[in-house]
Amino acid sequence: MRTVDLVYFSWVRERIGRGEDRIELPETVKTAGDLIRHLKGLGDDYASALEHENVIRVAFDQEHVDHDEPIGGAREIALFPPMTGG
Amino acid sequence: MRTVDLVYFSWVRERIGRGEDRIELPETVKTAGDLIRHLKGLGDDYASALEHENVIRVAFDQEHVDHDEPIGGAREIALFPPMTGG
Amino acid sequence: MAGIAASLTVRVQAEVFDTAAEISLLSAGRNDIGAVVSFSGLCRDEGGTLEALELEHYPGMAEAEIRRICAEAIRRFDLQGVTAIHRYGKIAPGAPIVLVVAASSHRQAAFDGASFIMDFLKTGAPFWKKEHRVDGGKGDWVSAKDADDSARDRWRQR
Amino acid sequence: MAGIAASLTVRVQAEVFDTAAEISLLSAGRNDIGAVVSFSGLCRDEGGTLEALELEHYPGMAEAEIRRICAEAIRRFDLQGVTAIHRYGKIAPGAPIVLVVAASSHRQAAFDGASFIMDFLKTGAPFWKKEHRVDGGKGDWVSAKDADDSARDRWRQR
Repeated sequence: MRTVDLVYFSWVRERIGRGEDRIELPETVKTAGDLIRHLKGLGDDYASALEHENVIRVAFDQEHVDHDEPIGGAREIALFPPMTGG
Repeated sequence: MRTVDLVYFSWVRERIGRGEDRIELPETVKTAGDLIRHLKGLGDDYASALEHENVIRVAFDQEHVDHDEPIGGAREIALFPPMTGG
Repeated sequence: MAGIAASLTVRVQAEVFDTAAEISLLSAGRNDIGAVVSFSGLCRDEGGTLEALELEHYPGMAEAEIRRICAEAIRRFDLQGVTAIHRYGKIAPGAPIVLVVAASSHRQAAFDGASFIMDFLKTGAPFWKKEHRVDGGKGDWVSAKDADDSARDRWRQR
Repeated sequence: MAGIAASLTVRVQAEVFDTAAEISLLSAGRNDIGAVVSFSGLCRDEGGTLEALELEHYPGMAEAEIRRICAEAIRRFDLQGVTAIHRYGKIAPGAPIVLVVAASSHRQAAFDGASFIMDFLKTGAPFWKKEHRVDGGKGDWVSAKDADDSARDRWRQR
């Protein structure tokens, strides 16, 4: 197991109830999608925030990735809703 | 016959040698194209300026018209090359 | 914004204009504008050979034609405001020739409006450019480009 | 302009910016720029119900992502310079949120460059808008629009 920093934004942050976490990553969690499903098992707040998995966007070390992207050596993983800037 | 004011711009003006004319319009000159062909018979300067009839643009009373547009009651007729503003 | 008249400002002038001031004027004091697109056309010097461009225009028709083009853009793209300014006379490299500003509630309309106005202005507004060269050589009239006609015609196919 | 590096300025900030100054900065002192297109995105109030928009952003990634988008636009459209500024924090109706300025020797490239940057910025730059209402009602997060994805995707089909 290794440690990663998680950061959340917008209503993902509000529903989880905080802006960041540091978690231990089980060996079975290989991809961004695995991580989302893993988090949903950790409590109701996570389950509510990540309910609709397909709308959750993921960034590894500040770059957008698809859900099937292997986590590899990523140190900071961000979860957030579709963006609405501009 | 009636009188119309002609105005010229850019190299049409330079080749004709002046910026405006007032001419008598023969009954046979019905359209913008007729006018161009009529002017070409009036002298070498006109013939040189209007040599390539299809590139000459025409405006009646400050509105673009096609060569087959009837002159009707137009009082100011402008002849000029394709525009290059902007 | 049906029912509220769009603002339209058109000027044809020899003087330099203040791009910045024109852009802020168009949206000042309004909360219903979401997007402002401006186009500035500058006198470009290809490799230091140009002393200036001289712009000849057809007084009266130049303003009338730009006004017709802008009114069509306002109608077609539902713009909230348009400012168009075109200069004539001698213009030095780096100096502004034309400014078009289009305001709308949505960004695509503002982009399309400004682009439409420029494409029709290029091919329809009665201005002609003559080059004055640094070496004093006789100036040439700039030729119209087929690409400008094509740019205009794409709006007719939509 | 192969061989001459394009200028790129990207800023993510809470402070208001000076649209006018940014536009003139991009072309100041240069004679090789023929066209400058600017896009200003303003906080729009639909009928007086909005007190302010609050923009949350992902520090670091917001700037990095905008920089990636602008660099792609410079490469794709051969732009001579780009400035992109995006604000975060509370923004009142009528105030500017985002500014994109694209400079090129030709007008279509400048229009396309600015439009491309805005379309990708809308869907890819990590910012999220929350509404604060005049009546003090609980703010809603603004929903992403399918139209914004479509606007981005048309660049992939070209």
